[in-house]
Amino acid sequence: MEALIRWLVDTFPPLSEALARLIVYVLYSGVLAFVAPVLIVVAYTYMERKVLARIQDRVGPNRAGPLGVLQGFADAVKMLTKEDVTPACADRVVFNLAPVLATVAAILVFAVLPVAPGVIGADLQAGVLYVVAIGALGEVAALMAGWSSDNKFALLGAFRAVAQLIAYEIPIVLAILAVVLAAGSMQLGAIVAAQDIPFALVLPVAFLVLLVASIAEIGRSPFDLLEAESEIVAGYHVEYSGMKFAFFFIGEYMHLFASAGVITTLFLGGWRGPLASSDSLLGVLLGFIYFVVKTTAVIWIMMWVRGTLFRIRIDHLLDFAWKFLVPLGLILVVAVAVALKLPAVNSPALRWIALLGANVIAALLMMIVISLLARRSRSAALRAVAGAD
Amino acid sequence: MAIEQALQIFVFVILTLMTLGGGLAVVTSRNLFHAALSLILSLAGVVGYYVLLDAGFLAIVQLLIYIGAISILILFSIMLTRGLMTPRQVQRNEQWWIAALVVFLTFVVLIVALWQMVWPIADDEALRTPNVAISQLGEALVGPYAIPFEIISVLLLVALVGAIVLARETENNQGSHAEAGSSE
Amino acid sequence: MSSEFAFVGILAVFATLLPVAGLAVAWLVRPKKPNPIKQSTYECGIETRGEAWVQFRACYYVFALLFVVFDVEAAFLLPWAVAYNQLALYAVVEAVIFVAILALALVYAWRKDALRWT
Amino acid sequence: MDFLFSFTPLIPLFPLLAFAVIVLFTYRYNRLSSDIAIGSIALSTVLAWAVLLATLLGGEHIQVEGWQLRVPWLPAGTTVLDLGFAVDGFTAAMLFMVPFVCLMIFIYSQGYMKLGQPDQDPRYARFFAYISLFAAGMLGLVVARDLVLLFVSWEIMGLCSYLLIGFWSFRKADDEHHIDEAQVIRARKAALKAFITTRIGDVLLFSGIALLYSYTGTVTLREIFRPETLETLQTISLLGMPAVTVIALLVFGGAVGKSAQFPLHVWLPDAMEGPTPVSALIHAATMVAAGVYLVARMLPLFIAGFEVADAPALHWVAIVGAITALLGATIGLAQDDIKRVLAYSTISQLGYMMMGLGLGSLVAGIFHLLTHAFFKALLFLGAGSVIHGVEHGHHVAAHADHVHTEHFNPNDMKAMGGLRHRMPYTFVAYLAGTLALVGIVPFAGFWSKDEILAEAFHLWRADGALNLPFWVWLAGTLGAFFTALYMGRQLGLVFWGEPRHTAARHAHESPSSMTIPLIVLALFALLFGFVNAPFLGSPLHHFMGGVHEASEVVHAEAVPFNFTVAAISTVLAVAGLLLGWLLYRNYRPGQVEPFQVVLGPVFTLLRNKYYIDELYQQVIIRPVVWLSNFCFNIDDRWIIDPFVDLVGAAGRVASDIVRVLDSVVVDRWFVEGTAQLFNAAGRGLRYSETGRVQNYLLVVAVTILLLLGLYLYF
Amino acid sequence: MAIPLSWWLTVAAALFAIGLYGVLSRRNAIGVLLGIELMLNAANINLVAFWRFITPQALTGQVFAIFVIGIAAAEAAAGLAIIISAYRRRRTVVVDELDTMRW
Repeated sequence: MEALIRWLVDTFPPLSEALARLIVYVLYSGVLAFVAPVLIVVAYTYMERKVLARIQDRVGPNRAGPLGVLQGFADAVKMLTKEDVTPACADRVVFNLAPVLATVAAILVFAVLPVAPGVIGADLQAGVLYVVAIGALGEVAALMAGWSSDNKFALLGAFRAVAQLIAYEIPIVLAILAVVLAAGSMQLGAIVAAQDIPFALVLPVAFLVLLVASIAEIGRSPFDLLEAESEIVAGYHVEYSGMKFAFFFIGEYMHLFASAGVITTLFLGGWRGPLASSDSLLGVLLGFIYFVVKTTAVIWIMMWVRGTLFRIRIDHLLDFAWKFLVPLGLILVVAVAVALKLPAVNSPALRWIALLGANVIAALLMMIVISLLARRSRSAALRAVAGAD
Repeated sequence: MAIEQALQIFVFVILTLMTLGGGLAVVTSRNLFHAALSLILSLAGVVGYYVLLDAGFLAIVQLLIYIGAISILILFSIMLTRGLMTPRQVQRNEQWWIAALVVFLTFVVLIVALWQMVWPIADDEALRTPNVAISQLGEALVGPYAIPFEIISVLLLVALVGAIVLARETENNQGSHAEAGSSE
Repeated sequence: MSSEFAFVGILAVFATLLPVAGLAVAWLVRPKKPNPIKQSTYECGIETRGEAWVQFRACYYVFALLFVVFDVEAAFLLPWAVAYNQLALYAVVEAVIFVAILALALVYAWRKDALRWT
Repeated sequence: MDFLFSFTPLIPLFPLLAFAVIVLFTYRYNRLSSDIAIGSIALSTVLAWAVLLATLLGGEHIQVEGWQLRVPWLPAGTTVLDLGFAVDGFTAAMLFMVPFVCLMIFIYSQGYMKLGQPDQDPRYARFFAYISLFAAGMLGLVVARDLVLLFVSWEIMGLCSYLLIGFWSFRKADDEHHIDEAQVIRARKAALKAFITTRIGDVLLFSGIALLYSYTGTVTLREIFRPETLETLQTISLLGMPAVTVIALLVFGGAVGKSAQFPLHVWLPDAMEGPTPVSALIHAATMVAAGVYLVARMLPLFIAGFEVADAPALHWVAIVGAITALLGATIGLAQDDIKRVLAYSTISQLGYMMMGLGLGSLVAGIFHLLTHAFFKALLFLGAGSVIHGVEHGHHVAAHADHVHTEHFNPNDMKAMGGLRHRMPYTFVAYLAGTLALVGIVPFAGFWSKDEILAEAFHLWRADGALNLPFWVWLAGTLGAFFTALYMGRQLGLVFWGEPRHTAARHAHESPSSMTIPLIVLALFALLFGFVNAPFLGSPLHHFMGGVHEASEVVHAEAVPFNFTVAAISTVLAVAGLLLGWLLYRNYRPGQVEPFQVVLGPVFTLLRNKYYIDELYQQVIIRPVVWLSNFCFNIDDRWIIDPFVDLVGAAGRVASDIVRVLDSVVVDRWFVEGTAQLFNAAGRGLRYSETGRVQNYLLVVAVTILLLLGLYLYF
Repeated sequence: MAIPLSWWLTVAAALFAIGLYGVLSRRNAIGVLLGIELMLNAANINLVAFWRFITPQALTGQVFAIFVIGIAAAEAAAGLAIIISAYRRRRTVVVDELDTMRW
């Protein structure tokens, strides 16, 4: 980004540095706000359908355009032309505002993602925290939607959705905390730079926690209770139709890509690859390609998970978050902190081993605790049964 | 630099509109849900303020905690304590005009005090480089401010326990309430 | 400092433009034939009865509470995490105590069965 | 040499230790305590003689300067009083006599108190404790370097004399020892009398010391006798006389009290109530001698006075000495009690010593004191064994005829007689003592008495006028005659003639522990005279005389042997002795006393001791008693009681007033009034509690507003 | 830096006044709570403004602000819990009706 600005200033002398910066920012945000969503939605809906189909041993969309690639655009046109019905006593303002907020929240995450070497919207000092904070806006949007549609089920759905989102935001924060501990900074750019060894290998447990929590945060697959067809009527956006529903849909997919992007940045080393470097245009392009490939891989994993796992009940879902992921996160953070401070740790290699060890220990500890609890609850259940008859 | 300042002033004006407008909405709006949402709007404005005041981390923390957690809590409690769409009630109690008067006077007095006071503005050089690195902040939190750091955790624990006791205690009432609700 | 956020601001502006434009286009394009039936709240076909009543669950509020508590904890722990390398051993102890106390909160909620989803 | 001197502080210490040990630990084991007492005094004697040896060897320097040790012990204000011990020729001489005599008496009293026999004195150990303390006091006095230690030991001796005189006063009547109730009362009265009269003397002595200290600022004798301090004393005038004379008189007053000189002699005869060894020890050898020793020690003071004043203290000493000598001798003639005769004899002999000192001759006085100590102790112990034997005889008689005769006084000479056959050792020793006392040529008494008379004669001869020395000489020779007279009477009554009483008939010799000391003392009484015999060059004179060389006031060199004086005194002595002996040789019970025939009314006068006791009774004791009654009345009846009652009444009245005030004013107005006030206020304020939170908040906001406004305004 | 300190203080004062009015005049308990939140934010703005203009180098301003936010969170949690339990008990959240503490 800086290189681009400098290039601009050199080529167009009348431009002052600030003005050049402004132009570059406008261009990049334009791309992010307009081009990226469309591309992402189209591409990844197609991909999703194809992957699911493959998993369910069927072909998937192949009618619209060669190999069905244009399926996304077909959906888009359909959405545009559908009639948009607003319930009579709905709270019109809030009702309309909800989808906007949902989309904005999803897009804003990209501001911080280091898409390519040197190319990053705003490398905030507290980038990671920004990502989490923006995620919180999604809940507000859900509540607004649920409340304004004056529909009992919508409200109930909104409550459940928010409960789930809240429950899984904490593990995300704790996983990110572990990463920040290891990386020593919150700037995403710095984290990418710190990942000589991708953190996935250094902090495997944190990686898994983040992956699972992100899936739940997006509201997909095993945790897709929100808009599951067979559940309570597609969650809080039951009263939405037409383009508003489309934007919820776009929001969801943007959120999917954003989360995947975050995961790749934090754990897979973002744009780092064999030749990626910010000095040459080629290097930048290579970096970008690496970033997209990795993100797609993560998304593929999510789709794969969606295809295979069954849906989890709401109370199991919440218990899983509060009684397993959050304690695990806490233990993880403590373990990483202690591991880093061990006297012997001085060379990077040793740090890696220490952190790996910490993660393993944390996992084992959690396994033991869970098994104990499980056995106790099982015996309690048996006693109850024995008692009953 | 002129553009820079003009831009800042412009942004300041917008943010002020957001904050004060939101505030007024919070105070006057009939529908409580709208009040809560305008509160969120006002808090977002405050986030912008912090950005303008070069307190980046603070802005994000405000965003995260206030908008992310507290407003959710408020929205939850609003929805939990009132039936959906209760009929419009006049939101102002009978003593509102006294309050208005007193508030206005307080505001006037505060403004006069502000304008009279000569604030020891730091010298220009310091003003220019305000940014405080987050690691410094971290060291401060654990170093000199270790005790408040621990106390805040205790405070949160206490608040949580208290809230749970109050909320949970309603568990058995809830049971009765549910019947009451359904029996109506 | 604020320059970074400038981009966020600009992106926010453009981000809002996207749905607004989309909706505007949709508003223009889509057919508008409102009729009372369509506009009634969708109740899987069953007529709605009484206000939208929600069964008050204590656990909703408790979850929100826990979320607030852990959110604040994260906000406090992050600067500590950032400055972690420069800090001496005492920092670890303090943070561990901090996390322990808040874990206590979770344990309390857990023991008190407040987390149970009735 | 110096090593030997370092023993001096130990000399008084041993008896003191013995006293402490006996009193604290061994008072139940009689034999052990007596052995301790005797052991300690024996040790002191050995040490004393070693010191004596050291002074002898030390030669001239030691005899004059003397050795001294300073031990700072009593911080008194700015000056630190230091306890000091000093030994010079004079002290050495005393150190020779005092411990030795004490030793003899201790051994004697072991027998006297009937150790081990059935009727052993129940308070045996206590007796030895007291006499050990007394010995410590006496020795302390002798070696004292400063007036403080001197006065302390002086007081100890006073205390011991009181305790010992009154030794038989605590006896319970039922005790098998046949001391009757009358005896107990007499003993108690005598002890009290002795203590008070000596106490009068002590007061004078103490005021003298106090004056001395106030003027000279020191208490050490050596500093006091430095010429320049004496000059200052002479110059200061006090009560119209030069200070030195006043002080000297006061000190002499103390000596009079202690050595029973003329005005204060009444206590000594009564002191005979005590056990005989006590009489011997205290009222013959040491204590009474202490007064003389004091005057001798303070002689430079008297001499300084002699130069200045016209009626110097020294003259008074001589005059009082003379009067006492004559008084003692004459009363001695008419006494029946064997110990009282000896008591009056002691008084007269002390008079002689005072006369010797009064003439300024230290050596004469002290020499007589030393010799007198020996033969008077011997006489007393002899009397003691006589009484002991008579008592024993009385017991034997009483048991034999199982009849308890009416009360029998063992001391009464009239009841004795013909004891020379029954108690031969005692008789021989008693005879030696008498010869020495009377002053027959080869014996001690002659040399020392003659020394004094020669001194007087020489002084009288020097200036020819009928001045004081002449009267002194005259009194001395008359005294000598009377002494011989009453000693002859006593011999005749006690030893010659037929036993006039059954007890005397059964009397028999005392046990060896009593007779041995008699024999030893007898030897000393006889041979000690040669210590200062002129023909040997009066070695004592050289030995002690040096002490006063420094003052060169009075001719110090020995007076040449005056043949005429010696002749006159010897003739008178022999005549008196024979006359007494012949008159009383075969005195039959109930026969009229020969002296009475000769003297007639004078004899009754003498028998009643010139009625001096009665005089004192009327003149002093009666008014004092009256005065105390009078003061008591004033105190109790007319001043204090009424005053107390007055205060009580006032208190009662005041409390009534307060009660009235309290009930009316306080209860009615203040208490109820305030209660009502608060009640009303409470009701008034109640309405402000609306219960609505926002009202309170409004009030809060208003107050904040007001505060801010105020802040801005100022 | 374009905006001088006094502007910030004015805005904060205005927000404070609005919050105060909300607290004093809202009938609904949660409305009162919203007012309190506003007042807290106004205070926070002042805090940060003072930090920025008077002691930019020192950390106290920001640390204070963070603590204030933390405490506000705890306060909101507790306050809302009270309101909810009051609602369970009294079936109302209107402040005027919750006046059992009167004489």
